[in-house]
Amino acid sequence: GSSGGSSTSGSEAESATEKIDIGTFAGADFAPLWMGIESGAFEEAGLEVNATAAPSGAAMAAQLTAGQLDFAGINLDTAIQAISKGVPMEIVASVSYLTPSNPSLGTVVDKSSDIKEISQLAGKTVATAVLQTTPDLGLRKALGESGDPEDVTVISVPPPEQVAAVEAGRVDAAMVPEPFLTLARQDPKVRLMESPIPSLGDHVLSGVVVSRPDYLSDHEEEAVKFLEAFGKQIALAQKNQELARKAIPAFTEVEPALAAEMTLPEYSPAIDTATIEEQAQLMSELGWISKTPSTEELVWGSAPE
Amino acid sequence: MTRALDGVSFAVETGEFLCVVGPSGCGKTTLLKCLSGLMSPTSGEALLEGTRISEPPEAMALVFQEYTRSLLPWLTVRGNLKLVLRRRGLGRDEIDRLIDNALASVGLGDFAKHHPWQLSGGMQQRVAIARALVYQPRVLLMDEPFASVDAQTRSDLEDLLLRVHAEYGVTVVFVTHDIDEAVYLGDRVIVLSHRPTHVDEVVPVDLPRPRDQVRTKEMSEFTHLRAHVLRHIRNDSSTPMEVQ
Amino acid sequence: MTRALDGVSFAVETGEFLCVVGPSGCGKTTLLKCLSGLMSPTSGEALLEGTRISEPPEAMALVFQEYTRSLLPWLTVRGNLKLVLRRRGLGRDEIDRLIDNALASVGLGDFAKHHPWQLSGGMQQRVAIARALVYQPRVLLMDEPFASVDAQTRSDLEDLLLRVHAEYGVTVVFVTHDIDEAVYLGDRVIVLSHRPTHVDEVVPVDLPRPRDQVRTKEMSEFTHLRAHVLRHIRNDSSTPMEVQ
Amino acid sequence: MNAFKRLRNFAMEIWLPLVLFAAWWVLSADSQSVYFPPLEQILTAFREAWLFAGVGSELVPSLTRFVAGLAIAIVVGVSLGVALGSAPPLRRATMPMIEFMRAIPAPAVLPAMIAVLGFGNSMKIVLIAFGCVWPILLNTIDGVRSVDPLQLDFARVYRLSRRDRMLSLVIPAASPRIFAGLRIALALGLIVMVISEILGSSNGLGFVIIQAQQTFAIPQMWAGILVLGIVGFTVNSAFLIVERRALRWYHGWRGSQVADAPG
Amino acid sequence: MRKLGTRKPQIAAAVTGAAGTLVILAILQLLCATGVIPQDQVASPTDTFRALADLVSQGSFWSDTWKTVQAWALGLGIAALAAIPAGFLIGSSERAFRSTRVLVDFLRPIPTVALLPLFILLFSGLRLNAYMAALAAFWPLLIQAIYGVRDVDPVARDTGRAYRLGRLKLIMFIVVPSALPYVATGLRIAGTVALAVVVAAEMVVGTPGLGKAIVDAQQGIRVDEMYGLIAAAGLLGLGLTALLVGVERRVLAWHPSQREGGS
Ligand SMILES: Nc1ncnc2c1ncn2[C@@H]1O[C@H](COP(=O)(O)OP(=O)(O)OP(=O)(O)O)[C@@H](O)[C@H]1O
Ligand SMILES: Nc1ncnc2c1ncn2[C@@H]1O[C@H](COP(=O)(O)OP(=O)(O)OP(=O)(O)O)[C@@H](O)[C@H]1O
Ligand SMILES: [Mg+2]
Ligand SMILES: [Mg+2]
Repeated sequence: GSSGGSSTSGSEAESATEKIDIGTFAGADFAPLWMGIESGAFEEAGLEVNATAAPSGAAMAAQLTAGQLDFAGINLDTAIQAISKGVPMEIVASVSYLTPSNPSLGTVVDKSSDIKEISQLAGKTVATAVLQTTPDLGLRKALGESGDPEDVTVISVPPPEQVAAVEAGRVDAAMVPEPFLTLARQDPKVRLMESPIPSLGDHVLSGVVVSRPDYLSDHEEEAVKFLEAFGKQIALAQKNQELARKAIPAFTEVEPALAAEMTLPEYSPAIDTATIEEQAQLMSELGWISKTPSTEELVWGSAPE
Repeated sequence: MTRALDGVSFAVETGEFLCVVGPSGCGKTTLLKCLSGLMSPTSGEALLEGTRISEPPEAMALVFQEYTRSLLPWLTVRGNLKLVLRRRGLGRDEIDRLIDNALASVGLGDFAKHHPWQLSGGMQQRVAIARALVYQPRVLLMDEPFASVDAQTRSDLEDLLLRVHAEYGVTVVFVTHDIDEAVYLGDRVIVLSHRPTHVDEVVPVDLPRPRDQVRTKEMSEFTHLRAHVLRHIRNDSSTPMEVQ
Repeated sequence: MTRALDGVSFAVETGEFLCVVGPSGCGKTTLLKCLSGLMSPTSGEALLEGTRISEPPEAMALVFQEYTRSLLPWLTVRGNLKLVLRRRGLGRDEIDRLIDNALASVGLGDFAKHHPWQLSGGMQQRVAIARALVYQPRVLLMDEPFASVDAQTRSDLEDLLLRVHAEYGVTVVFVTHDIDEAVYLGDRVIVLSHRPTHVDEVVPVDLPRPRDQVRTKEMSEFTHLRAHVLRHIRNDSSTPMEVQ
Repeated sequence: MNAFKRLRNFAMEIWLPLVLFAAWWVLSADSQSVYFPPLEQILTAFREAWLFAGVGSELVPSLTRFVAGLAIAIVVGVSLGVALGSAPPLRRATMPMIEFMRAIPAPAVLPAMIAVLGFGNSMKIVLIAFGCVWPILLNTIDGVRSVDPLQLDFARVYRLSRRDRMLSLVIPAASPRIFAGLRIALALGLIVMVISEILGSSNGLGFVIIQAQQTFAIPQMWAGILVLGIVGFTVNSAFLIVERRALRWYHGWRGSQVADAPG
Repeated sequence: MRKLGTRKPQIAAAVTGAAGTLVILAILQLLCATGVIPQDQVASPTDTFRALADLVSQGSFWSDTWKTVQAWALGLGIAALAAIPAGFLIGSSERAFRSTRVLVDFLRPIPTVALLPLFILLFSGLRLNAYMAALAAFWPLLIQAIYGVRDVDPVARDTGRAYRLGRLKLIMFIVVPSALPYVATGLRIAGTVALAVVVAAEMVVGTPGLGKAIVDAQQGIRVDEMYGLIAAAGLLGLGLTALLVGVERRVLAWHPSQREGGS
C-alpha cells in the first residue's frame, strides 16, 4: 500500500504528484481508467495512477481493507454484498450502466432451443459467471414477476466456457458478458434471446468505484482530485467510444479486432442512487444479504453533513 | 564380465555329499548358481545326471547364502513353505502335514504363523532350510546354510542334514567356510583356490557313517584331515590378506 | 522389560583374554552393552577396574555385532577411523600414521578412500576392527567380530588379535559362536546357558602361548577342551531345538 | 491395568490441539475484523451449513469425484507400472515422456481439460486422475524394479508359476513403494479436487469456499476450510489404516531388520 | 569396474528414451492430423512446439517464468528454514513428537489451495504466491525431517556414544547425516507441490506468472499458445526437479539410494 504517507511526505516545492493505487477488473467497464492512464490525463492533473488487475471483487475489497489499494473498481453487486457484511467501504463513483441500447450482457441458448423469453427459463439450468451477481438478480426478478424466483438452477461457469456449455447441452441458457457475447453472436450454433437485465430497469448500474472510509477522510483532497479527473475520462468515453475501444486491448486479453466490435456499456460518472437502492432491496428479499444497507452506508458523501 | 570360475571341473555322483570350501570371493556361490541353472556358464556346461542345465530343473532346491533376503517377508513361515508346493497339486491336508513335518524337523514347529522377520537370524536360516526340505528335491544345493546359527543348533542341523541325506539318498552340494563342518559332513571336500579359481585339491573323507558330533570329531583321523585341509589353505595363499 | 541377564556374575582380570559362548538370544550382546556402559543393568552393576560404569569409559572400545550399521556410510574408511581419534588432540601426520597402520594390520591398506558400502561384508567387519584398534583401548569388547569372514582371513585376524593382546596387554572380552575359536583365543571360556541366563561353566584354557593355528589345534589338549565345551553345551539343553 | 497409561498417552497427544483451539476461541472472541471472525461465529456457520445440509449437496459430489479420480489413477498407475517395470526397454523408451508429464503442475492442465471435456464431473475426475497417477506410476515402476533379484532367483529355482510370481512376489514386494506413491497422490488429489472446484464448478467444497469468499460470507468460508481439514484428516486416517494393515509385514520387517550389507 | 560400466548403458538409455519420445509424439501428431483428436481444442505436438518456439523469443514469457520461479524458490526457502529446524526439534524429543502428532495430522492434509481464498484476502502479488508455496512445501519437509531424526540407526548412535564423540559431534556426524536423505526426499516432494500451488495461485488470483499466462491464453482462445505454455510449465517442473536432484546427488553421494543411479 502506498497510501500511507505518499502525499504528505513529498515536502519538496515542486508540484507534488499524488500516488493513487487502484485495482479493477480486466473488463470493458473500466476502460475510462486506462484511457486516462494512456493519454496522460491523470499525470496532467498531478496524479500518478497505478492500476492493477485483480482476480475478484472480494480480493480487491480485502486489499482495500488492508490498505494495499486506495480505490477499487468492482461491480455494484459485490459492493452491496461487502458493505452489508460489514466490510469498511463506500461507493465513491459510478462508471458504467447497462441500458437497452447498450446490451453488453445477453442470454444465449442453443439454436434448436425453443426458449425465447426469460419466463421460459423457470425450472431450467442457467449458467452465469459468478453467482449472486447482477445478471442472476435480473433473472430472478423476471421470474419472480410471473412465478417463483427460486425456480431455476443457476450454476457458475467461467465466461469463456459458457457458449460451449450451451452447445453441449450442459445448460439450457447462459448469461454471457462481453466480449464473449460478440463471439456468441457470430456462432451459428447458438442464438441470442431476451436479456435478464431490463427487468431491473432501463439504467442498471454495473461498474462502480469504491474506497475505504479512513482513506477518504485522511486523503479527501487527493480522492476528490482523482475522482474529478476520472469522471472526466468517464464522460469522454461515453462521448467518444473509439477511445475506449483503443484502450481495452492494452489492459485486457481482448484482441483489437474484437474490441472494435464488442458492445460497450454506457459510461456515466453520476451515481444513480435509485438503482443502487433497488438492487440492495432485491438482494435482501432474495436472502442474499441479511440486512439492507441504507444509501448513506453505501454511497460516500450521501450522508447529510 | 569377469571370469568367476576357471578350470573348475568335477563330478558329483548321485547320492553323494560333496562339500566345497575356498576363500571368500573365489566363486563358490557362482558355482552353485551355475549348477542350479540360474546362471549359464560362459564356457563349459553344468550337467545334472547327464542332461545339460539351462533352466532350473524340477528336482533341485537351493538354500541361498543370503537367507534373510530369500525369504519373503510378506508371507508367514507357513506361507513361505506353501509357495514352493503350489505346483504339486496336493490336497490342503497333505500340504499342511508336509509343512508341519519340515518345520518340526528344524525345530520351528511353533513358529508357523510368525513372519520371517519375527525370528532371529539363525531361525530364519532354518526356515530357508525347511523350505528346501519340504520341496523334496533329489539334489540339494546349500550355500553356507549354517553361518548364523549358534554352535549347538548348528550341530543339530548338521545331524538333521546327515539323516535326510541317508534316508532319502539326496545328492547334496554344501558350501561352507568351516573346515570342521566340511570334513564332518562330506564324502569328499573340494578345496577351491584363490582366483584365478581352480580346484586345489579333492580330499576324500573316509570317516565311518553314521557320524557323531563328539565321537567322530575326537577321532585322530578327523583331526588329521582337518589339519591337512587347513594347512593346505594356508599355504595356498601367497598374499595372506589380499582376499577379494 | 524382559530380564535379558540374570545371575550372570564374573570378573575379568586386567590383561585377560576372556571368551564368551552361549546360545543365540541368551544375552551376550546385552552383556557387552552393560560392560560398555551403553545400557545400565536393572540390577547389579558392571565394574571396570574398580569403578562403576554408567557412561562409556574412555579406555574402552567396542566392535559391534551389526558392523554394517555401526560404520557411518557418509564417511570413507579413513573418515570412520579418524572420527574416533578426534578427541585425542593428535597432529595430522600422527593420525594418518595410526590409521594407515591399523588398516594395514587388517589387510585393508589400499581401501582407505573407499566408502564402507563399497566393500564386501567381511571387509567391512575388518574396518570395524581397525577402528577399535586405532582407538588404542585398554579394554576391547568384541561381539562376534569374525562371523562374516572366510576361514583363512579369520585365522589371520585371530592371530592379529592375539598379537595385539600380547604386545599391549589389552584386556579382551570376545563373544563368539565358534567354540574352536573361543578355545584357541581365550585364557578362559565362559559358557552361558539358555534363558534364564546364568554362567554355566567357566573353562580355564591352559594352552601355551604364543598359539599357532595348526600346531595348537592339533594338540590333544585342544581337542579335549573343545570336545568338553561342546559336550557341555549339548547336555545343557534339555529341549534340543528350542533355541530362543 | 493399562487404562491409566492409555489415558495418559491420549492426553499427551491431545493437549496441544485443545490448547490451540481454546486460544483461538479466546483470542478471536471479540474480533472486529471482518476477515477473522470469532471462532464462535465460524462454528455456528459450520453447524448451519454442514450439519448436515451441505453434506449431500457439496461434500458427496466432491468426495465422489475424488474417489473416482483416485481409483482411475490407482488402476492405471499400478497396471502400467507393473508392465513398464518388468519390461526395461519399454520403460526406457517411455520414461522421458512420463517424467515430463509428471512435471507438469496439474492445475496448469485445467484450462486444456476444460476446453476438451467442459466443466462437468468428467473433467474434474480426469484432472484428479491426472494429478494422482504420476507418483503412483513412478513408484510402482521403482518398486517393481527394486524387487530383490535374489527373490526372483528363488522364484526360478523353485519354479513358481507366472501368476504366483506376480501375485505372491512382485506386487507384494513393490507394495511399500506403491503405498508411498499413493500417499503423495492423496495430497495432490485433494489439491486438484479443490482447484478444479474453485475454477469452474457449481458444487463441491472448493466451490463453497470460493463462493463464500466472493459473497463476503467469511465465517462460512472459514467453516468450509474447517470441513476440508476434517475431510483431509479422515482421508489420511483411512489411508493410514489401510496402509498399516496391508503393510504390517513391511513395518515389522523394517523394524526388525539387522541391516544386511547395503546396496 | 562400476564406473567403466555405467557410461555405455547411460548413452544407450538416452538413445532409447529419445526414440521412444519421438514415437509417442509422432503418434500424437498422427492422431491430431487424422482428426481423432479434435483440432480446434487441442494443439498437435508440432503446433505446440511452434508456439513454444514463439514464446521463447518473447520477453514476457521469460519474465512470467522468472516470476513463477521466484515465488517457488522463495516459498521453498521459507518452508525449508521453518520446517527443517522444527522437524529436527520435534523429532528429537519423544514428548514433542507425541504432542504435535494429532495437530500435524489434522493440518497437513488441508490442501493449501483451499486457503487461497483466505490468502487472497491477506496478501497480494509475489508475496501471496510465495506464502502459498511455503505453506504447501512446509508439510512434506516437516514430516520428512521428523522421521529422518527419529530413524537414526540406534547402532550408529551407540557407536558414537561408545567412542565418546560428545553431544555436538554426535549431532554433526551422526544425526544430521542420517536425516539428510529424508530431508532431500522431502525437498523433492515439496518442490513439486509448491510449483503446483504457485501455478494454481497465479491462475486463480491473476498475479503475473506462467499460470496467469495459461489462463490468458485460454481466455483469448489461443489454443496453440496455451499448449505451448503448458509444455513450458512441464519443462520448468523438470528443470526445477533436476536442480533439486542435482543438489541431492552432491550432498548424498554416500547414500545407498544414489548408488544405483545410472542403471
Ligand atoms: N553380479 C556380479 N557382478 C560382477 N561380479 C560379481 C557379481 N557377483 C559376484 N561377482 C564376483 O564374482 C566373484 C565370485 O563371487 P562369489 O559370490 O561366487 O564368491 P563366493 O566364493 O561365494 O564368496 P563368499 O564366500 O564371500 O560367499 C567375486 O569376486 C565377486 O566379486
Ligand atoms: N531392544 C530390545 N528389546 C527387547 N528385547 C530385546 C532387545 N534387544 C534384545 N532383546 C532380547 O534380549 C535377549 C538377549 O539378546 P542379545 O542380543 O543380547 O542376544 P545374543 O546372545 O547376543 O544373541 P545372538 O547370538 O543372536 O547375537 C534376546 O532374547 C532378545 O530377544
Ligand atoms: Mg558366496
Ligand atoms: Mg548378539
